[in-house]
Amino acid sequence: MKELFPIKQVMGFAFSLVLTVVALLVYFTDMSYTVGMTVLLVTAFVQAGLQVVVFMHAGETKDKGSIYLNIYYALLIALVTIFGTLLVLVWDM
Amino acid sequence: MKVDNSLPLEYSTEENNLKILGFWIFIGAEIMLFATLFTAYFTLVNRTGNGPTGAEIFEITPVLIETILLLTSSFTIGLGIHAMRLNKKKATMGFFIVTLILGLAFLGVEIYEFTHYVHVGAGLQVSAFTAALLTTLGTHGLHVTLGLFWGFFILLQIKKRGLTPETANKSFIFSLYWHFLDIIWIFIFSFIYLKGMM
Amino acid sequence: MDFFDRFAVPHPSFLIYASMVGIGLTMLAIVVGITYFKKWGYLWREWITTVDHKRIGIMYLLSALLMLFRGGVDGIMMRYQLSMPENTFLDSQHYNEVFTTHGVVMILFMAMPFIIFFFNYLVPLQIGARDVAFPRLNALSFWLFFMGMGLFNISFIVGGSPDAGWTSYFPLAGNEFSTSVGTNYYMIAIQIAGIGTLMTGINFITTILKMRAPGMTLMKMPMFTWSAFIANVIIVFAFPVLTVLLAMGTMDRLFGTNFFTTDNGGMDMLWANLFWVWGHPEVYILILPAFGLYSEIIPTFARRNLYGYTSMVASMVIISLLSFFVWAHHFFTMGQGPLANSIFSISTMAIAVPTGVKIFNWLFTLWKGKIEFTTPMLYSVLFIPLFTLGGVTGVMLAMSAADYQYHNTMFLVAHFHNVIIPGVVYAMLAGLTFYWPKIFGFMLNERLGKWTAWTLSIGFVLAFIPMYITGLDGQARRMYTYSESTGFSLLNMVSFVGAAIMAIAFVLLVYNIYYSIRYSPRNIGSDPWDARSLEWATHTPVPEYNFAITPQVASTQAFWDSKKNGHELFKGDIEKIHMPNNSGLPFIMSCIFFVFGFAMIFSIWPLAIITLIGILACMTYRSFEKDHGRYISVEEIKETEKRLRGAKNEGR
Amino acid sequence: MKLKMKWILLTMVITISTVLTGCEPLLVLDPKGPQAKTQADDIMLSIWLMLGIVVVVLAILVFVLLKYRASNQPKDYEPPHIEGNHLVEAICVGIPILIVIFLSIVSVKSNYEVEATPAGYEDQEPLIIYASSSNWKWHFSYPEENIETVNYLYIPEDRPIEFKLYSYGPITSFWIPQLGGQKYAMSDMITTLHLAADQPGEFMGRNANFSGAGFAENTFEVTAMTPAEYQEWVEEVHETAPRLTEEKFEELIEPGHLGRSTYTGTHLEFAPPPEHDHGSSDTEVEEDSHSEDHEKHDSQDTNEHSNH
Repeated sequence: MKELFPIKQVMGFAFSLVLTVVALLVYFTDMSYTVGMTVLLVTAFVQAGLQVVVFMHAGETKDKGSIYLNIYYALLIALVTIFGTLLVLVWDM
Repeated sequence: MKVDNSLPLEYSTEENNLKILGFWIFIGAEIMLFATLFTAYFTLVNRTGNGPTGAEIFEITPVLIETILLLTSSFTIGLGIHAMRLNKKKATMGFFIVTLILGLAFLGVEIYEFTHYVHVGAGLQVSAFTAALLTTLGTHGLHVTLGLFWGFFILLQIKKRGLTPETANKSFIFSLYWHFLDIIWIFIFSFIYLKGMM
Repeated sequence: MDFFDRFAVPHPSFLIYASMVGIGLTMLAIVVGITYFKKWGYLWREWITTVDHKRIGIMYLLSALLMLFRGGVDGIMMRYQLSMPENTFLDSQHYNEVFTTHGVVMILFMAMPFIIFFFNYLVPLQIGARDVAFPRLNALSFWLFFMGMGLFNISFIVGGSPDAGWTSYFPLAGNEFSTSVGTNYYMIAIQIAGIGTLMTGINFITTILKMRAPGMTLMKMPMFTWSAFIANVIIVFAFPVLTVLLAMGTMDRLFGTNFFTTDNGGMDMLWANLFWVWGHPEVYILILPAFGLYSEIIPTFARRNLYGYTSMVASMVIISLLSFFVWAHHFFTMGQGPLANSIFSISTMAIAVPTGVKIFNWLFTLWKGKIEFTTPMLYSVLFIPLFTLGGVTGVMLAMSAADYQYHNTMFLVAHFHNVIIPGVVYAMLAGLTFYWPKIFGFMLNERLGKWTAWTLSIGFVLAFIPMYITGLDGQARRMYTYSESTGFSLLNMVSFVGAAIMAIAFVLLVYNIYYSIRYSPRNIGSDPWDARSLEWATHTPVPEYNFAITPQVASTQAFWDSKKNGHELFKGDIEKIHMPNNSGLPFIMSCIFFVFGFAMIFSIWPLAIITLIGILACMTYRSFEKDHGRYISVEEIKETEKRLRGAKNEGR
Repeated sequence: MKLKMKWILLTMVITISTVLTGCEPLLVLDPKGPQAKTQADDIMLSIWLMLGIVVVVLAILVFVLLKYRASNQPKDYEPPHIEGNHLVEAICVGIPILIVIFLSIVSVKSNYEVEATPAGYEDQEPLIIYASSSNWKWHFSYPEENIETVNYLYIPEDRPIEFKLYSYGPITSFWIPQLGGQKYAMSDMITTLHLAADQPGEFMGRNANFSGAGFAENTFEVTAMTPAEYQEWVEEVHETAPRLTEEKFEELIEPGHLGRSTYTGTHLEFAPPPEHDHGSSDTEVEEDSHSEDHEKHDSQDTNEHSNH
């Protein structure tokens, strides 16, 4: 039975629960907008990275270069699209 | 077909390797798909027209339940793949079943949430904000729904055909999909719900 | 509106009725012809169910050529309408439909399938692979594209064409101002074709990353394969934006949401913004493969290797990133402040640098060469100055303050035709002429080909250069008429003459194909141009399995090395080859998609739900299907090789 | 054959350049105000610079084509294998970068210029005119003078003018080529365009952004006049023009084409322009009334459309 629960994944799950709780502090405590957003950004991205590395085994084959490049590229363009759009349509209107 | 026995089943043939890399690239496309939805959401979040704002309609309890359900299901599907690599068919199927049940529960809570929104006057047609909110959540929900069917079919195939290079490959790809949905949910949870209620 | 009223064309005219009759008769003729010659079985077995990348490529090519003529007729109608002031050939509504379909057809249903034809036909051959990574997905991509195209093209005889421009800016494209189903066609047909294209992107990235011949590292890939790789990367990251955007547009039109409406918080600017987040990278999806083709053709006929391989690759990688950083230059005048405009202005101009590097590399490839003016080379040589002109006007448009004057004028129209025609269309024609012997086993007539290239260029210059001038003189784009007093008439007449000459060029192209089918010699061997990369190393016609033995590669021009430097391409013995089975599922599923799209366009909900279930059923069937493909035996391969080699020796 | 083509191309270039510099100057290159002047200068500067690039590329191309064509080479000539040269490539990157940097500086500077009160008029109070489009007309409201005109615009020369643009319907683009570039008018927000005329004259103005069936004729006339003449016109309007009522305005914005007309009073009083932020809660009340207002127009528009 024990071999079905590898320590790495159990720890990963525990850590993701911790991150969720930390993110929840934004709701339960009174933070400024900047601090709150920082907390959310950090917890969300750490948790996403955790999923990719621990659960999705992104780095286990010789294709890992392609896989990581693919994710970084998508992430970069996603961020450019989001913030570029906000710049054009909201912040600099 | 060449089968390389030194590798886990899901990587054991050339075709399987192609499929896994192809699916990763599909995930890249999905990242952009959800990024576009987030773009629309962030742009329209304050354009509530005559409808309610996010802070007025969001409730922490169902959201928290959904988050825990999906996080746990992501954990169990990971265990399922681990069991598959140990070539334990029963355990694999067990973890798959747990995952699908958790997913179903998630979907149930989400449906409750949607009816709640409609009930408090935040239906799809009310304002640009509600349209963007419900479309973003709905797209994620739709992915989960499709995932449930897909996972169920794979489960049937494992039961019928055992752990072969094909079924193992499908299961692994399904697990990638499921983890990805969890990642998207983390972002929805953080930047739609928590930011909206902050 | 009454249920059946929606199917009627809202603004019928003689032209539309005539095309209805024409289309009806053509369809009938095709069906009767196929039945008479008993070709249904052949069509089903060899084409409709095929998963062979070469055949799928040819079907893309046929679609593209068909759409080239449809879009071309639209174009010449527009030029004729504007050739005289107060012309009454088209009324305003009809003109709006014509320029909308011209744009959509030319970009999405002509240029896209044309480049995907090249991806399909060339990439596996250039990297020495047996097929693409997911052959059946490839068939599905094609059929989805084809059904999207079909759906879009029936719009003008059932229910009316879209009329809000190919950009379909809201609120003009919303229910409030576009009451007919035309814009529904736009939303749904492009969506279906777009899903197909997205899958093409995933397929080719995987193919190029994983299926290269031994020895072919990334930096030893032929330049066209590199360009295809980069273009497919852009497809994968740009097309999801279109998917979401069209879904939101569909919801606004069919389900009454308020994304882009004028009230309840809707934001019309969001449509324009997201449209160009996809739309600008789309331009580079089209132009990069064109650059790739030129990078194959120019070295071949300069008899030299491509100058600056590394910088060519680097410039494309940079372009692929920058193409996502510049979209707002399509709407500098939308009211954002000087800061945002400055950022996007600078990033736009920055793209000129890598593009310039490519131009100089082609020039230096010619340097110290031994240049032969074949038809493909003629197109490439004409491309360089004409495209440079288009490129530099692009830099002019990138200056946002000045763009306030160019925006929405004929200057802009001149600019983008000036990059797309010499850039993409010339490349497609050059590539088609270049690869024609590989695909069909005979050459196109060189003399007619050169006449086509020159006629096209003269027509192009006459048709589009005047627009730069009328644009600066205040002629806005998309005007269906103008008055005598504006003084636009002379230059618009010149434009029309130019368009007519371009039409003649395309007629020449068709005549060339006909002439060459009849008279061209068939004994040309497998390498008639004395070319350099792997696709020429196999037989003509290319056998189903492409290469009997997987080639070994040691440089960027493996075939050239084998011819001149004694490099051994095919080492080892023939082994049995694993090939995928044909499947009717992609076609059937796409047909259901077609009906689903039609049901959505006309809001026939029961049918939409039934077809949606049908689509899901197809996917389920696929999930449970066991298909391990088949093997081609060694004997069969040897026999084929013997037969083909025989044909080749005869030719040599 | 080849020579003939060259001659044709040459004649074309000559024709084009004569038309460009010819008798009647092109509207955009014939500025009558400081903003248009800035833009025309930028355009001419970039044309010359870009022409230089085209000439260089063309010269290199013609040179290599003539020098290295196969018929000019010995039969046994084997072209060398050349990978590339770092110095040459650095030059090919460096020079375009310098050009781009130069143009970027020009572009950014002009950006801030055209988005501010026109140069030379900073000390004057700008005249504010609300220009709103409806299918397919332009309505000009002069809140200061309490005047509204349809499809024509009178402005005083030598005074900065601040146009506040918005639309009853599709996106339109307000453009007077000789006074300056265009800007979009949209239904849910106001955009601002700064223009000025530095001499009297009559100018063409139009909607440049496609807005449906009546788009081609969606034009207006602009007359710049001396301040005295302008004052005279204002007074004349106040004496003779009818008052703009809400009913009349509803009638005016119905889809179709109209000639020129003049009113006293503006529609801004009963149909306030969309000068608000959709999000913030403090403007919610105002927004509500506005949205209802909008809905009324919209339903009318739709009816009108389906009647067509």
